[in-house]
Amino acid sequence: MILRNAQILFNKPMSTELYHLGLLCPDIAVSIQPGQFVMVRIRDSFDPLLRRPFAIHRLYPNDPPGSLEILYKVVGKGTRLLTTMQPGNSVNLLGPLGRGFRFPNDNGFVLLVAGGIGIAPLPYLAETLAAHKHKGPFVLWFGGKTSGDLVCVQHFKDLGFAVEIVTEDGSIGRKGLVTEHLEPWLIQQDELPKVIYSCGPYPMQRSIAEMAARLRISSQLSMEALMGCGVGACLSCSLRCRPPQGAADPHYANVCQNGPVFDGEEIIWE
Amino acid sequence: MILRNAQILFNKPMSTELYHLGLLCPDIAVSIQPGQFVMVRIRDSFDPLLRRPFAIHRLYPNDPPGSLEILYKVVGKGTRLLTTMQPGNSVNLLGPLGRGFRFPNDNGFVLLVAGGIGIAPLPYLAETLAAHKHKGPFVLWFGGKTSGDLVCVQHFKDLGFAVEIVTEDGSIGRKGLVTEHLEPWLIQQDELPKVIYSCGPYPMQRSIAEMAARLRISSQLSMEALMGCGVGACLSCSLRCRPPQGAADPHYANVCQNGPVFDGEEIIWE
Amino acid sequence: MTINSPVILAVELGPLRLKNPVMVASGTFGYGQEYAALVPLENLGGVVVKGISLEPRSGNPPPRIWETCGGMLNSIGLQNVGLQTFLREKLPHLRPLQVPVIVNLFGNTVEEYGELAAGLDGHEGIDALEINISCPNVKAGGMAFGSDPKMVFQVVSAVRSRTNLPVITKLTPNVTDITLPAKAAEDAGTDILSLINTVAGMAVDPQTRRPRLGNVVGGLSGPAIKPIALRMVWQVIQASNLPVIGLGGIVSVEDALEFLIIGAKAIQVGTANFVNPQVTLDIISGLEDYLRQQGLRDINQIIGTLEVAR
Amino acid sequence: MTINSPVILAVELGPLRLKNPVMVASGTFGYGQEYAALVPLENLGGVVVKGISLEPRSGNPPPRIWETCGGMLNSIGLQNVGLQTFLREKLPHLRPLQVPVIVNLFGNTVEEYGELAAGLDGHEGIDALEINISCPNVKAGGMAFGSDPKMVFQVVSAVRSRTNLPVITKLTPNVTDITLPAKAAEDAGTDILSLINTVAGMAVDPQTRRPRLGNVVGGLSGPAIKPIALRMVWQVIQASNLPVIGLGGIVSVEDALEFLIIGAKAIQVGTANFVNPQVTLDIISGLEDYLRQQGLRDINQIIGTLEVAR
Ligand SMILES: Cc1cc2nc3c(=O)[nH]c(=O)nc-3n(C[C@H](O)[C@H](O)[C@H](O)COP(=O)(O)OP(=O)(O)OC[C@H]3O[C@@H](n4cnc5c(N)ncnc54)[C@H](O)[C@@H]3O)c2cc1C
Ligand SMILES: Cc1cc2nc3c(=O)[nH]c(=O)nc-3n(C[C@H](O)[C@H](O)[C@H](O)COP(=O)(O)OP(=O)(O)OC[C@H]3O[C@@H](n4cnc5c(N)ncnc54)[C@H](O)[C@@H]3O)c2cc1C
Ligand SMILES: Cc1cc2nc3c(=O)[nH]c(=O)nc-3n(C[C@H](O)[C@H](O)[C@H](O)COP(=O)(O)O)c2cc1C
Ligand SMILES: Cc1cc2nc3c(=O)[nH]c(=O)nc-3n(C[C@H](O)[C@H](O)[C@H](O)COP(=O)(O)O)c2cc1C
Ligand code: FES
Ligand code: FES
Repeated sequence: MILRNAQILFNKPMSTELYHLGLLCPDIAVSIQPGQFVMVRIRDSFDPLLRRPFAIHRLYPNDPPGSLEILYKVVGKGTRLLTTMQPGNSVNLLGPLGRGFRFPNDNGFVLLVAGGIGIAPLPYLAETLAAHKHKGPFVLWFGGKTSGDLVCVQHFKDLGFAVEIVTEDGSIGRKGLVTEHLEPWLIQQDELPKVIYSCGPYPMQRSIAEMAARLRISSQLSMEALMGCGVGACLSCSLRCRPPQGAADPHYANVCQNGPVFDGEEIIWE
Repeated sequence: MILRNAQILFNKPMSTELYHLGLLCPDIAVSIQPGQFVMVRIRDSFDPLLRRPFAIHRLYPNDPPGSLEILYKVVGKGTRLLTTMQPGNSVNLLGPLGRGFRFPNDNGFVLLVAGGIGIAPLPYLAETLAAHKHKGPFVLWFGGKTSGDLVCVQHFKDLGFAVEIVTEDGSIGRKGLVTEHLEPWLIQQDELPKVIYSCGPYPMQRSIAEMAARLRISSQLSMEALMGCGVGACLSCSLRCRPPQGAADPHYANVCQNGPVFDGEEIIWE
Repeated sequence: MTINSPVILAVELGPLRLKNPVMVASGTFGYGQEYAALVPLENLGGVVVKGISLEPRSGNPPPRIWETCGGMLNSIGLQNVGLQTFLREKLPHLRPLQVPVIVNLFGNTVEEYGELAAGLDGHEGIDALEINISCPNVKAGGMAFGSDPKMVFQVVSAVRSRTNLPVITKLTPNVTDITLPAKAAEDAGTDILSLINTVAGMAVDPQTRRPRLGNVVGGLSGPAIKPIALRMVWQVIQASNLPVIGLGGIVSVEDALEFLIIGAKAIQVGTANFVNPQVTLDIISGLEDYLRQQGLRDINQIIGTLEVAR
Repeated sequence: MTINSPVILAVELGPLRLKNPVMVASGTFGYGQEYAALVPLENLGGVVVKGISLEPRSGNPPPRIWETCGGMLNSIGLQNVGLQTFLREKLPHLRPLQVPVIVNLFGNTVEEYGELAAGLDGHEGIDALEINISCPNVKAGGMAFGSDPKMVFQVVSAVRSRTNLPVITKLTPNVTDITLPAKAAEDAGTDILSLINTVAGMAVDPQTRRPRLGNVVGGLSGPAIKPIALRMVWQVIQASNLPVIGLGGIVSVEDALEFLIIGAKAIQVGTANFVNPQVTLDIISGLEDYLRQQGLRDINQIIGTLEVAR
């Protein structure tokens, strides 16, 4: 765990709501794993007070060396403020934090699922999986409210992924929710993946976990919670989970420390 | 009184501590008088919470039309933050506020006195006095801790002012305090000014007022106080003053409303 | 519901009717004239003027304010022009305006409160009285009035018996259980409760090792105290049947909505006027926008609609 | 005094000696391990661990925190591993370190407080106990213990009679007069007072019209509350002879100095750890710089040196 100022390399709007933020932070870039996150202090002031958690979207080892990229969505005070930051300004990073995605040794079907801004951690995951030389197929299911939500699709295609698109308004791809279309499609495939990697809103994650249970495959779900510290010190970021082996009662896990990536079976859904 | 966003035109360091801030705000530029001030909200956040009062340093009617300049000294949270603002950003201004310098009809000796950042409101005052076609002489006494404090001197010279310099460390000009050197010098002059215009720290202002009383001339002193509202609504910015005509007890005047420029005789010094 | 459908913002607080629930708080808007160039007073739900006492008061020695993180401390010391000057010089400017004028008042003794109420009663242009039992920055007695339910009862009774105007009692947050003074004021016949006044606080200059305020202790206001205010308003609303005016740290329409949703019938804006003099106008139009966005037509449809899962 | 002259930061609080006055506050630094990669614990004046109860507690339903202006609300609900797991799994990591370890504790009844004190007594590696009588976010009893001086007396007596360790009593700010529980704790034999715990607060989501916290009400901490904390610490210092630990909203060396100047012998840093995990190290070196700049050599030369003009 490292605390560092990181210079802003770029801060580019992809749409009115989505921005790519490039940061120079070699110490964190060199050690962070897919699915892990950083806590960002946007500026040296106490309004906003708390750091904001963001996943690593991509690493750019050479451009310049030690740079990393965050994809963020403007939702409130902190992210709105972030849009005003310019190259040359810096933010303060705490990371790498949390437990990222785990990779089984299996070399087969790789399935990623993203809902909206849930796409954020997946490019780095996809690159890492592609580098693992899995046999494939490589598939990303990507759902959004509307076509503008669907960023980075070309990057996945370049990595050899087939990209299946779903939008709630049907403006592009299938119409509806990812979770409605994914299961019927999956059942028709020649083989099932061993794991589904998924990041998206809570109801989607629950549906994915339930589907995975029905199909007897495992799921690795990147979860969100309001966070105070990001390191396990404050017990703010609770997620109700099944008792760890041996223990009797269900307990609250810390999303920041025991996650953010959980096995769907660990979670007690509300 | 107007409330406006003003675009930053420039924000130039003159020294490590002093900055020239150029702002585009035609509505305020057109109506503000020498010695009046604006309350600046540096950014859209609540830390810092309150607006900061600044005098108008100069007006630039044509460059572009409606632009004005503030000279600020970095002393704390708000001014430190101000140094990070860039052309293209904007700040919010409330103004014109307060009662500025008054001009007697007399066309003689014009004497200005500045201590440190107290120079801030004087260029605009000097330009206005010069435009009044006073006979002169035109003299500025300017004191600082050290030579680096003495900015804008050339501008006064260009306006036809003789500039008498005093520094506490003697690094330039006379050594010591303005108030030590001014009185002996004044007494040697052919005539005395009718008014002394002065802006500087409290002890200097008190000495000036006392000297003016001894010499039976009047003084117009721009005073400072911690301010909440800047408009007379909160009663924060009190300065103990002699009772207004008719009233018996001394009272607290509002620096923001009854000042910031006071006649030295009004003030009850501590 | 289209973007222009008319929405109703009018609220009733017992005997007091307001065209909208957004007022300015005592001590932060002078006697109503200071911000008039920026805020047409008639657009406001109500104007609460700076606290008035029987005699003029010169207030505390400066420095009188200090900025803190998200807030400010003040120890104005209740400087005011006194009853007679208020009636003679300040009220005439307010009288012609179509806006409810609420006079905030305080005394040094129970009797003074009663006399003030009598002195203000019957003057055209005054729509309600707000009793300040809570100012924490006057050394003698100031703390005690508001924090002792028995004193609250006496003060409110004294005012109640000397006026026919609607009486608002403004509570101090510097108490263990805010429902006790609320109940006492209710028992003494107040029509409306308002809360919170400032929270007692302090600051020190590490360089001089002196207090930042001439009076050492002052009152904390501004967004920093909003969560405290909201909690106390909620406690009072659950414990009392009276209409409640919520205030403390409101700087935005979202803040105002929080107070209305928990059940405040109106709100007051204090410190935020200094930060953005037009904040009240922004809040009023923001309330209209919110209603439209929620598909509602009357602000009363959201007052007291907090959903507590249980 | 040159830039490198050695300065003395050590302080004594009755039976407790600290190498410097800067500790981390309970509940904001876990059990000491979570930030160890960034903060060498041995550099700190002391570590106060997360509050411990007799049995493990799973805490409140999420959401458990909400950010406010300059502060945060929390309703963790005193989640903790319980006494036995603490002794078995957490204490062994702390024991070898050259840093005073202070165990924060709370019970549901007076008896539980006593039992906990007995259960913690005699374990190597524990240097003091801090009694949390003040947590405002546990529904039953939590509010009452700290705000009723009689209950404070009972709780502190129960702990005092079952341990030989130095006893710190941590006061709640949610009271009318902070000196009353302070006196009660002193009468019951506490060695040290610490204050403040969080201020009860609330927040609402205007879109869902639901409370922001699962528990509705939570505790406000962070820089927003510093002026309140400073005022209460000052009141207690004037009313009590015991050493006082000041906390509440400290985020910088200037903040720490304010508490020391008014007479706190040590300070704790809570919420600021989340904002800047190395803030305690910055404060410690900032205290050294301040002493050098002031031409002093011992931190005790500034403790309690507030100059109040009068
Ligand atoms: C492990 C993790 C990784 C994340 N990665 C990304 C990412 O790569 N890109 C991205 O756009 N977003 C990501 N998020 C969500 C992101 O943290 C929030 O959108 C952001 O904190 C909102 O801040 P705000 O000030 O704009 O919103 P506000 O609503 O003003 O924030 C108020 C408070 O709520 C918290 N908050 C609000 N929304 C969320 C949320 N969804 N999750 C957690 N806290 C929240 C804020 O941190 C803050 O404390 C991630 C969240 C977690 C927990
Ligand atoms: C009428 C008037 C005109 C002024 N004109 C100028 C000017 O042209 N150029 C310039 O550099 N300064 C000027 N000042 C002083 C300037 O307002 C302060 O230096 C500035 O507010 C400091 O803010 P800060 O956040 O950097 O300091 P901090 O010390 O962090 O501020 C803390 C609080 O104290 C207030 N404060 C601190 N110093 C002063 C001060 N000297 N006067 C009033 N309030 C203060 C701040 O406004 C804030 O509320 C003027 C002051 C007044 C009253
Ligand atoms: C400068 C100042 C002066 C005040 N004067 C009074 C007063 O005279 N009477 C009163 O009842 N409250 C007074 N208050 C308290 C406010 O009316 C209000 O209760 C408090 O500031 C909390 O609201 P806010 O956070 O919106 O400011 C004053 C507050 C401030 C900041
Ligand atoms: C997330 C969180 C958890 C806390 N848990 C405890 C606790 O278990 N016991 C306790 O006495 N205080 C607890 N506190 C209160 C802090 O120790 C401290 O008194 C308070 O936060 C004020 O200090 P601060 O503003 O520096 O955070 C907790 C505070 C926070 C923010
Ligand atoms: S955010 Fe503090 S424990 Fe997870
Ligand atoms: S600053 Fe408010 S009255 Fe002067």
